[in-house]
Order: sequence, then structure tokens, then C-alpha cells
Amino acid sequence: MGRFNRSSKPPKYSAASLVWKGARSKDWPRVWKEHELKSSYDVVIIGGGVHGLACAYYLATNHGITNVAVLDKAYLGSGGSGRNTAIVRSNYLTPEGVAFYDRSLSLYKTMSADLNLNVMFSERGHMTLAHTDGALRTMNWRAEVNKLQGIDSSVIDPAEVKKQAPSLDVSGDSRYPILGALYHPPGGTIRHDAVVWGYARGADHRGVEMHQKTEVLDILVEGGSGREGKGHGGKVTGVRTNRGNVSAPIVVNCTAGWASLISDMAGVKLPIYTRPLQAAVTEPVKVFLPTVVVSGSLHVYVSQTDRGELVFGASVDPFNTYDTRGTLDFTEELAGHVLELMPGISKMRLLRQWAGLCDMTPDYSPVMGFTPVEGFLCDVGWGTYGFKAGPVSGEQMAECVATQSTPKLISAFGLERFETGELVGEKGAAAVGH
Amino acid sequence: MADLTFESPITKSYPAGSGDLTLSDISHTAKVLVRADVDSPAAQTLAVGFGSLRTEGETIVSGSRPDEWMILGTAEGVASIAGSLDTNGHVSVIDWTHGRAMFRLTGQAASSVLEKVCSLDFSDNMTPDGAVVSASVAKVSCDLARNDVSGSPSYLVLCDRSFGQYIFDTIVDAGTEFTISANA
Amino acid sequence: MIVPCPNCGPRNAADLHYGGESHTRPDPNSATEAEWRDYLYLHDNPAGWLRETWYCSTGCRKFFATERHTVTNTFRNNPLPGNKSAGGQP
Amino acid sequence: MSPASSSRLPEQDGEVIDRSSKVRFTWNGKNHSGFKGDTIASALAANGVKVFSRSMKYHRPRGLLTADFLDPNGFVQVDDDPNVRSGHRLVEPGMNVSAQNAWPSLNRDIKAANGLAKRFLSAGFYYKTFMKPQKLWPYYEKVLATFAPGGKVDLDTPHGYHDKRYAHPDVVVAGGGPAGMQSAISAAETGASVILVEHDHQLGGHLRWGNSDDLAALADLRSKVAGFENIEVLTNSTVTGRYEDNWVAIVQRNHPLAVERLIKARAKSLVVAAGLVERPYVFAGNDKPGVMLSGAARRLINMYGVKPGERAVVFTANADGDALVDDLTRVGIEVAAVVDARSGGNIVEAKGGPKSVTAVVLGDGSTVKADLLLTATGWTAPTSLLNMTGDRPAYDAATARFFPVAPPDNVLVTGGIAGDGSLDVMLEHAAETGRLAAGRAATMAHQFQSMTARAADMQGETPAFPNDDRTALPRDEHPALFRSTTHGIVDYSEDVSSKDLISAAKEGYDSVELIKRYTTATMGPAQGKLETVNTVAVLAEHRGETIAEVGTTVWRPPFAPITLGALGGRIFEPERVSSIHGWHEQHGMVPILAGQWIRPEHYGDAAAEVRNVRNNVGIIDVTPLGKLDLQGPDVPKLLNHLYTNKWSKLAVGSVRYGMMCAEDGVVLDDGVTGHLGDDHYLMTTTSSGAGTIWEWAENWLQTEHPDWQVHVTPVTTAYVSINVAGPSSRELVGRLCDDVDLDPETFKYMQVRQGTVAGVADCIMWRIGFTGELSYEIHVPAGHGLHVWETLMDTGKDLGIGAFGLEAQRIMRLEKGHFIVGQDTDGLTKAPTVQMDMLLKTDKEDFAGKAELVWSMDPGVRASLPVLVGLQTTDPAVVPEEACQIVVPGTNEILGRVTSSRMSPTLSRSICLGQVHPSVAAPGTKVTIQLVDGNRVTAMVMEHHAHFDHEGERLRG
Repeated sequence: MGRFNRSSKPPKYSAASLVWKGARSKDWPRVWKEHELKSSYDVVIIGGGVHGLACAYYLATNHGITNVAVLDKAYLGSGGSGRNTAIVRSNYLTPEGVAFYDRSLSLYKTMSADLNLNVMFSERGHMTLAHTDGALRTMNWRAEVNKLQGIDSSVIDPAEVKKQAPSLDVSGDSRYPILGALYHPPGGTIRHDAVVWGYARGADHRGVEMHQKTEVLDILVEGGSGREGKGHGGKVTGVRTNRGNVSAPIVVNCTAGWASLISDMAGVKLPIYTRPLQAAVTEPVKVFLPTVVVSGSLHVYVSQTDRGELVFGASVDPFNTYDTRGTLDFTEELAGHVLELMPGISKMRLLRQWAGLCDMTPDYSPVMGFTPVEGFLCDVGWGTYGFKAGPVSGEQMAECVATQSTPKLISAFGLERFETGELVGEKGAAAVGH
Repeated sequence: MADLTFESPITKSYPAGSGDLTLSDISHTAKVLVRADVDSPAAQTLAVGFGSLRTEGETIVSGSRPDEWMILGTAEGVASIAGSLDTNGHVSVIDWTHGRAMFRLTGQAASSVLEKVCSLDFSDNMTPDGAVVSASVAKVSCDLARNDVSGSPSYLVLCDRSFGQYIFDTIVDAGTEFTISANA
Repeated sequence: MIVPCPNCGPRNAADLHYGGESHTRPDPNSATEAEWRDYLYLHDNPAGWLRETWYCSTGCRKFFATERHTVTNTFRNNPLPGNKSAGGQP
Repeated sequence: MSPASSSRLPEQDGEVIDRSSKVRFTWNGKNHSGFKGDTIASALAANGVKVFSRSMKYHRPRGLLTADFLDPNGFVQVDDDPNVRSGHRLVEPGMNVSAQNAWPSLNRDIKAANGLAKRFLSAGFYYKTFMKPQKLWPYYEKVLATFAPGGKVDLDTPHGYHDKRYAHPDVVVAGGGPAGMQSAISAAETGASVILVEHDHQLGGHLRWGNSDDLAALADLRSKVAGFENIEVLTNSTVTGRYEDNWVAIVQRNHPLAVERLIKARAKSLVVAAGLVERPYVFAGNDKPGVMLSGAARRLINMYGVKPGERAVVFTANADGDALVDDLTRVGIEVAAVVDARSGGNIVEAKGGPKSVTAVVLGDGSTVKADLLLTATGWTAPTSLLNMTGDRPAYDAATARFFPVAPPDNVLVTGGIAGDGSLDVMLEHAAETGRLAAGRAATMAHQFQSMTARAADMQGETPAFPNDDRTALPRDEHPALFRSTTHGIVDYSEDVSSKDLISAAKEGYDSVELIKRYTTATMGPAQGKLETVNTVAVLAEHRGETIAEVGTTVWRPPFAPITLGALGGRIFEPERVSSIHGWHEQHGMVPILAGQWIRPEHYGDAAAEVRNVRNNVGIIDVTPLGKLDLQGPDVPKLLNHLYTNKWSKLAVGSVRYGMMCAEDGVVLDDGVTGHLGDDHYLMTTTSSGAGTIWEWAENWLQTEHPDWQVHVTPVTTAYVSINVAGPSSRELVGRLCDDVDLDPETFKYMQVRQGTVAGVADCIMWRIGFTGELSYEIHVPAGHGLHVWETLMDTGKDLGIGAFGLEAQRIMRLEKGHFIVGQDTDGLTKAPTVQMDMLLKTDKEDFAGKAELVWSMDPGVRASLPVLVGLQTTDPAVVPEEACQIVVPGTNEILGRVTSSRMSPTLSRSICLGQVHPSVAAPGTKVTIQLVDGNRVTAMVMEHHAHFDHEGERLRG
């Protein structure tokens, strides 16, 4: 880790310190401080979610760049970071995807210790069910690519599926029989909010400023070929916010579902359309589901938290919108399909549904790195995979900013591919992939 | 070909029921699909607009889509109307007898049954006698035509033949609470 | 959400196919790669009025273009009186 | 707490129990009894039960708090049903009820030891520990998981019959209290169709536990409601959500047939009359059994005739508290003290053992002995139905509660949620609301109709959309009571105290959203209806801000938790079968799911089926093959546009193969199209592509080329499609068809004829060769498909005919080297990859995908595209599984993959198709395949895709 590690340590969290402070009913210091917005920073990061905060954290820890502001129009983690279903895995289809997400997974594995905050990474295993021979073929495809990349991933038969998740109906009599599954032991779940707070706390103690309720209204660009000197060939000079102007040579767009709107402020058009991804949670019951279960054909994924709630997700909504109110159709389809898989849980009750905005791309892969506007970088296009990729994206974008060159790990994800037509192959076997 | 019996898509048998609400399989009904511009001579002859039907004796002419009609009835009745059409210009006449399953749902509770499988409003304002709509019925695209029988609400339900058994069973299931009886 | 189909009237969105943002197709014989791939891949994706295409797949089977506000999901020229949250009116 | 010590009072005027019918059930294994009409909670309370559950984190004993649906302490397990609200669920004979969160038992709870650790088990404690050593976390995690609250799921629970229905009422009224009832009545009077939904088991709301005047008013309202045929009353039912355009979800729990029914109502107007939720008061010991809200006590006494305790202290700030005092006195419960907040009174602590209150410390420091502490400290408006669109309610300091803000025009609010006032004032407002809702619904109804083909037969002008000129309800001042001078529980179900909230806020989780996420306050089963306002108040107090400044969180559906069974309900999963399905079943088909189709994969032995086709003759049911009838003068234009090859010169009687690409040059579909007659063609698509290609064609015709005159009509199952394949197929078809000359010189390969087969006229017959055999694909009018199929089987007996399934067909097409779109190609496979350049006519004016194809044919670009090749393993016995990767020897670098593989019964060797990197695509190249077990084998790139009869002598024969 970077040289700034040793300086200004955060007060250590530990069981002992808990007892100590508890006994004296002492309070903990703030996880992150509040600041006045300065008129200038070296780097401005738009979006206080996992991606933006991780980028800030690694800029500080790995590259010693600390004059950084993370701006969020609401509160930290108010977007996708706090709305996703917190599933992590690395069993993707393409070598690019696998290498990238595997790095993310390894960062997640040691995160609790690295950030000195328990993000509750639960390596409980991840199963993607196949209901048709076609789906089974795709699972094999992923498994074979994964093996070559050294990822623990294989196709298992219904009997083994039943062993991993006894609540599943593998009788074969159901409308969508379970023919097998792609099993990925290192996959699991994690406490999404804790990841946000951990990065924010870590970044804060290294001098990064987090500014909540700070909305970017425009991006200041000079010399571009587009309107107001924006766009191709332009150069970023700063941002205009609801709290005043901030000058900065580098602005990073980490705004997921809102990416197009921010990018448009710089005059850069993206291959992105915004769709809500809905999720829901049940009332808690005693824990009975040990692994993460995904069914592509049934568009559902489910896991059970340590609190006993079942957390459900599905595929993105069928039309573009920035509206996150959620639909009844979603809960109906979801429940119907979950009961196809686990007929025994019809008496469990759905407690709450919500939605987050996903920045969908044509090839199910992100848009990362430099853009035609100098100093304006993007870490967007995450679709439904953003949370999984948080740590590695932050790490790589930090390197990208610090070295002003594109790291190998994200070289396949450049915006230019949508002009050259060299799309990433994750689309090769498109399916719901959580 | 006359001596060949028409094989219905409904192959299951159902217990004879009593009561006012019935679902009958009439898939053998002759069906001709006419595609033509609304201002074509053929359209004039068909003489009914999108969303409505008219009857000519036993034969029904239904305006199933803005530029699409269905002629339903006996082979003879259907043939006589279809035959009378001026097919000059861009007009297609297709025998759909084998392509569509066709049922008749009749009874006071008919609308209530449809309300369980289709999201449309079957009140008399939105779907009066003589109304024709196309919509998703239990996730299958169907043509529905209201054609009351002696004062009792009655609907014709047409769907792709291969979905016939599924739609028939789905409607029977939906009708359970109204003690529906199925004639297949 | 109710989608106002010009032929069938009010229909649930689930009963139609969404065609996405309306794009004009460049002439494949003269278009540059950049122009063609803009048509294929890039989107305006506005948070506001969006010109888009719907296909009434279970009804009249007609494609139609319409304008919808992507924040309130209100359709422009929808004859339905104020059926949206006052808070969300564009 | 033995059943003996009964707390049942003599009969009360408003009671809802039937004392003449006893209901026996068990509680934690012991026999108890109640009366018909009792809730589980009232029956247990009548049996003297005081402790109902243990709290989630500290496992503190908990008694009834609200004694209704929302009671956070009243969750029980009923047989296989977890998390049952004992304050709402009625007792039924034979019910087995048990407490949750208690281990080993309700009275001896070992985890109660946590209580001692409370001082450092502060909110979010788990974020701060168990980080190291990392490898131990999984064990800690398992321990934490045992703290999971809630009941047990029995995985053998039967699904039960759930039902769904749509509804299109003019008005839906959410809430069957006096205001809701009056709104329904006034709306119905105008002729509107109304659905009146009441969450509880009886209409009446708070009138049910009121005094004799209230009961009289209730009786009057009930009889009026009953008088309207156009009011559908749903009790024990809940409006669980309001979605876009007033799509209202109602869960009906009292349906005669169904366990539960989900009603999806497109409400033209929605009236929300959800009433008010009484708010708990935060002070030390406020979660001890014996501390109740005034409403709980009044419900127990007046509706169920149950005595909640012996000696009560009442802390009141409003009329309900005063009425409570009357009730207590009336039924002989000693009122030890009435502490009136309106005159500055306060309570600071409930003292006593863990299992019940024994004394109450008052604001003046004095202590009063009591086993019951009842609080009436104000209300919360359950605005969630109104705020599901994201807008938030506004706080009114004088009234000390939130109010809904500017709901949309088709949502109206009345009753307690909207304001205060006497019953008469309320009813007047409700009546105006009902009439306004009906008036607006009338406009909506007219508008809906005007958008349909029914517009023509509409009567009269659209009625004007009525303005809202109701006189607003008054708001009574109410003391702002949230937390006393002491700390207590704010969220009972999450076990979060005011102390936890403040320390979380000090840590920086000091916005209402962050504090909620960090402490989980308001995230329990009541979803904040009891806890949110106190949470906000404590946060405001800490920040020195007003409650209005701090604001509240977003409300999410559902309004009340809803079972997965009700949501799943009758799920529609369409299934498609061909007209020969019955025959397949009778003849031992092994079915396979292909999209919505159920088809025969084989009839026992696919390899034998293949051999029979190669040696004799076989027939396969290929009905799912997509078929589009194309008519019109411009069909060739359409074909030229959809396919990559040329179609202008296709003669009548001929068939041609074509491939379709999307605009990005990716292979979309393929199939043959035959020219049947003047301006008349039949197009076939892949089975899975049938729907897509139809829509694809309509899209081009309607949006890009409206001038083209083409009618596209789906006729996929208007025909039963039977492929007759094998050396003897001509002989067989000849026996059944006399009006088509089958002479190979007159009816050639890739030609189409129309004729009579087995007496069935209007059959379309063409010669194509997916299997690589001489074959006739016959499209038979579906109503006679079974007849033709069976006749073929009979007539072909002596030729050795046999039916074959999808698997045999797949094997034969692989032997023949025909690729399958979606298997041998994928979502990024551009046309050049499949090596059929003769089909790519880039000199055509325009066609779908042209631009990309022109560019991809450029040698430079093409050199980067994978190549589809035939592959044969060196060891003929090894069949690499489909999707096995082709790698650079000695490395893990991927060069391609096997897309199809089978053991060929014809060649008795392993055969494959695969996509490989151009560098290894040359015939004769040896490639390395990694098998699923990790072993690697070599295979050779073949000269052709076809492993068998490359020249096609057999199918041309």
C-alpha cells in the first residue's frame, strides 16, 4: 500500500475498543468530517458511491493524491451502492471480464482488514441455475473460460444443487426444471453500506473531502468543438455546483444511472441508456438458504442475509426511465418465479421493494478511462454489475488518473470501442448475471 | 377432404357441468383473414371498422385490427363473403381456419372470468356487445370479440392454435369459482 | 404505467414491446463508421422528454412513436387528466 | 400465566367476540382457549399471558404494545406460518401458536445475557469488530445468523390456491373507518362503482372501540354501506401499493376459495382514508411488558372484553387518553394516576422486573405502583400509500404530526390522515371527498373510452374535471411528545434505542437516511409506521434542528407485508404444443423445453433414430419452425432487405436459403423461403426466432418502408410441419400424393410444390436438406396434421419408417455441417464468421446490417473475426463437451471453443463445429481442446463444415 498509509491513522475499531468505549460510554469520532467546499482541487470525483469513494481512497493510498473532492448530490451511498443486492463473483464469460472482476473479488476478500471496518464479506458460494440445454451450454462455456483463468467455477448436477440449497425443487417436474448449475464457491455477499462507509472513512483520514448534498450543475470545458467549447478536443477546467464553482484539471464521472446527464455537461455522448433495476426484501425468518441462487431464464436472484431476510433482484425494467418507484409487475413475476424454484416459501412476506438506476451499455461491459475531453474521465456503464466492480474500478481509475495512462486491466473497456465496433464479448451469451 | 374430420387443438375431455357459464371449443369454425387498406373496395364490402363486428346471418365480420378483418362462420357463409371481395390491389385473403383456436365464453359471469386473465376493462362502456379487441390473455396474444347470445354476455376468444389447450385450460381454471362448464 | 396506444387506447406497458430511443437510420452506403455506430450504440438518454418507439405487440401490432418524460413517465398529449404526482410534473 | 387466571371481562357493548363458541388452540405447546372473533393476542391476553416475544438483539421480554396488526412485540409462529401478527390473526380451532426469537424458551432465554453486554453492543457494533483474523469471520457470521429474528419456514409448506384478478373500479377507498365508509357511500350515491378496502376484520375503524355514541354512528354507517350494490366491501384486505397511474394492489385475505387473492385495480380515483397510527413514547423501560398504547388497552377492553391489567398509570395528551380513563374506570381497573401532558405532566421511567412493570416514575420524581402504563401521546399519519411516488409528507409542529402533501389529482385524502375534527366534521369532509372522487372518475372513464375504438359511440361531452373545493379539515393543537428526559426504545422490532441513535448521529450517520441504514431503525416489519417520527425527533433533538428540517425517509411499497404466495398467485406460463403432441406422448417421447414449446427430444434412442433415417426413412414434427405468409407486390424488396443474399430472381416453385443479420452485422436468424405464386411467399425462421423475425419484418415495413406493399401474416401453427427424411422418403410421399410429380427431374432439391397428401389438400411441400438426407418437408393444414402423420407412419411400415426427435435432427445436421444460429453463433458473431460468403451480397443497394458487413469483409477487419470450422478429434472416441475451449498448447490462452459436438452414429466418430481464431482456421491445422476434466486432446480443422456427404449427393438425389 501507498506511503500515506502510516500517517494520521483512523481510531482503530476492534472488539477491545468497543468494550473500552462502551464501558466509559465514550463516543466514536465521525466516520468522515464535514468541510467547506474549496475553490480548487487536484481531482473532483462526481458521485459518492462505491466507485467514486474507492477511486478517491486509492488515489490517496496508492498514489498519494489527497487534494480530492468527492461530490454527491444526496448522501454517500444514496445511489446504486445502497440499492444493489450486494452479490459479488468473478465467474464472467470473457477473459477481460474474469481478470477484472477477480481482482475486485480479491480486494473485497481483504477489505475488512484493509479498511479496519467489517464489510461482512460472506463467501457463501454462488449458483447460476440452468433450465434449458442452451443455458447449460452457456454455463459450461463460462465454467471452461473460468477454469483457464484459474477461477473456481464448474457445472454441477441437480443432486449437487440440492445439496448446496435444499430449498430448491430439483424434482424436474416443474415448468422450468433445474438441469444443473454453474457453481462458483468464491462468490458471495457483502454489506454494501459498510463498503461505502469503509472507503469514505479511509479516504477521509487520508485527507480526501467528501461533500454530500453537493450537486454538479455543469462541467466547465474550454476549447472543445461542441457547444460552449465543450466536447471533442476540449479541456476540463472545473465544475459548477449548487455550492459554487470549483476548479479542477481532472473530473471523474462515477454517476452510474445519471452518467449520461453528467457526461452531457462535458459534451461527451455515451452508449448508455438508463433502466431501473428493482429489488425486494422479505421479513426475516430463521436462516435456511446458505448460498446465492441465480436463475437467468427466470430473471431472479436470491440470497439470505444474516438477519434472515431473503433479498431478491431481477433483470432491469423493460423501458428507459429515471423513475425509481418500482412496479407491481416486478414483485408478481419475482414471487411467481421464486416459488417455481422454492415452492415451500409461499408464506414468507415481502417487506419492501425498491429500485436503483442502471447505466446499461450495448455489450454488458463498462465504459472506463479517458474521453475526447481532456481531463474528463469516465467510470460508468456498469449496468447491473457496478457493485461487484467497485474496488477494482476505484483502484484502476486511480491509477489511470495518477499515471495519465490506461491500465491494462481496463484497456478493453474504453469509450472508443463504440466507434471501432470492437465490443467486449460479455454479450456473447447475454443472460441475467448476478 | 370433406370426409376428413377437423382435429381440434383441444384434446382433453372435461366433466359435463351445469349452470349458466360455459366455455365451448368451436375451433372448427371457418376463419378467413383479410388484410387490406381501410379505404380499399374490399374494406367497403366488409363494412365494419376496427374494434367492431357485424353479423350477416350466422357469419361474423370482425374488424380485428386497423387494416385487418376476420370472417368467421360456416365454410359456406365465410366463403360467400370472402368470395365477394374485390381483391384487386393490395389485398390478402388467408384461410386461417387451421391457424387459430376459437372458443366461446358465455354467461353472466363471462366478464368476471376474463377479468382474471386479461387486464382490459370489460365494462359495458369499454367493451359493449359488438366490441372487438386484441390483448394479452394469460400472456398470450388473443383476439376477443363480444357477441352476446340472447341477452347473455358472450365472448369469442381466438388465439394461435398451438396455445389453444393452454388458453382453454386457463379460462376453465379462472372460471372455477363461477362453476364454469367446459364443452370440448 | 399506462401507454396510450393510438389505436387500442390505454394499455399496460407490460402488454407492449419497448422500441427504445428513436434514431434516424443513416444511409448505409454513405455513412461513416462513426455515424453508423452512433446510430447503433449511442443514446441521448435525457432525464426529460424522450422521443421513443413502442410496438403494440398484443394489440393492433402497430409501431408508434411518442414522447414520454423519463422522470415522471408522463406521455405528452396524453388525454388523461392529471394522473401524476403533482410533485413530479415536468 | 396458566389458562386458569382469566382476564376476561363481562360482556361489553362493542365486543366482536362470540362467547357462545369456544376456540381451542395451543400456545408454546400448552392448551389455551379463546372465543370466535378473538385475535390470537386477545385470546392469549384473556388467558393472562403477558410476555409474547423476546426482542431481537437483547432478547428482552416483550408484551403487547398496540395489540393490532402493527404490534412489534406480537409476532408469533402459527403452524407453518412464520411472523404472524397475533394482534390481527383470528384464533382458529387447533392452531398451534408459538413464540419466536426465544431460545430455549420464552421464559428462560439464554441470549438474554446479551442484555448485560448492551453497553457495548451499540448499534452497528458488528461493523467495528470481527475484522481480524479474516479467516474467523465465517464462524462469527454463523453465530450472528442465530440472532436472526423471525419464525421458521417449513420447506414443505403447500403452495395453496392463490388467485388474481384485475378490476377497473371508479373509486377505490383505502380504509374502512368512518371517513372511508362515508366516502364510499357518497361516491356510490352518484352511481360510481366502489371498492371499499378495510385492513381489519370489521368496518368501523376507531368507532369499534368507542363509546355508545360511536357504536350507534357505526351501526348507521354499516347499514348504509350494505345498502349499495355498487360498493364491493373487502374486509381483512389491504391496499398494499399504489403504482403508476393508480395501479392499486389489493390483497384480499377473506376469499372463499383462494388462500389469498391479489386484486390489481386500475382505480380512476383512489381515496386514502387510512386513519392514524398511535405513536409510542420514548422513555426508560418503555418496552417492558405492561407498557401499552391507549388504543391497545381500549381495543382489548371494548372489542374483546379483556382486562389488560389491574392497576394503571395513564399518561395522556389527548381525548383518546381521557376516554381510556373512562373505559378503565367503567370495567373496574384501578387508575393509580392520570398524568396529563397538557398540564405539563410527564413520565420518566417504567420500573420493574424484566417481565412486567411494577412502578412508574413520574416527571415530578414521585413513584406510583402499577402493573400497567398506558400512553396517549399522539399519532403518526400512515402516509406511505401517498408517498410511494417519492414525494414526502410535511411536518406540522402545532399538531405534532406529518401530513400528506399535494397528492396527484386522482388521489384524495380524508379522515384522520388529513386532519382533525368532530365525527360530524369528518363525515362531511369524507362525503365531499367521495363525491369529488366519483366526479373525477367520471371524467377519467370518459377519457379512457375516448382513447379507444369505442370513442365513436360515446354519449355527450367529457364531463369537466371537478375542482377540489373541499373545506380543509381543522388541525387540533397537540403537545409534541416524542422522548422523555430518559432514553428508551425507539424501534421495538429492531431493538434500537434513542441512545443508539444519538451515538450513531455523533459518528456522522446524522442524516435520516444514513442513521436508518446504520442502526436499521425503521427497517423492521412496521416499516416505520411506529418508529419513523420518533427516530426523526431524536435526530432533530441531537442536531438542534426542527423535525421539519430533518425530514423523513422515502416510503416504499408494500404498505403492509404481502405473502409471496399472493404475489405469485396463479402465474401464467404459456405452453405451446403441436397438434401431434398427443401422439408423441403416447409413443414415449422424452420431452425437451424449447422456449414455450414442448417437443420430443427423442423417443428412446436418438442414435437409432439417426441410423434409421440414414438407411430407411423417418419423420419429425417440426411444427415450431417459424412460418410467415408473405403477400404483396413488394415481397422481394422485403426479402432483399431482411436477408443478406439476393431474392429478386427467385422463380415461382423455388426455395432459397437465406441468412439475416442485425444492423450491427451479427447473425440474427436463418431459414428458407419459398415462392408459392404471384406475389405470394412462405418464409420460415428458426423456431426461437419466429416471433422476433415477424416483429423485425413489421418494424422495417412500418417505420422505414411504409410505401412497400407487403402483408406479413404468422402461420406457424396454421400448419403442422412434417419433415420426411431418408432414402425412402420419395417412395413414401409418392404413395400418399398423386397430384404432385415427385420425379427428381421435375421436383428438384430446393423446390416447392402445393398438393394433396393423404387426402389433405392445400399442403405445401418442399425439398430441403437440414438433415443431409433426401427429404420432403410437408406443411399440412393443422386440423389434419395428425391424420397425415399417422397415415405416413402406417404407409411407411414396410419401408421401416420411424419417428425421430430433435436430438437425432441435431446430430444429422451436425454430420452435415449445418450451423445453428445461437449455438454455433453467439451474440457477437458477425456473418463472415460462418464462412458463407456466397450469401453476403454487399453489392445490394441496402439491407439490414449492410454497413457493418461491408466493413467486416475488409481483410484487415476480417483477420480479427473468429472462423466457424469443422473439427474432428484425433481420438474418434473422445467427444469434447460443447463449450470446451480451444487453447494455445502449453498455455491457458484461448483460441476458440467447440460450439457443437456429438458422437456420429453414421461415422461412428466424434464430430464438432467450433469457432476458432483465424490463425488456426486453415484446414489440417491441429488444435488443442481442453476437456471439462482438464485433460487436453488434439483435433484437426476439417476442410468443410460437413463431416458427411459434403457434395450433397444424398439430399439432391
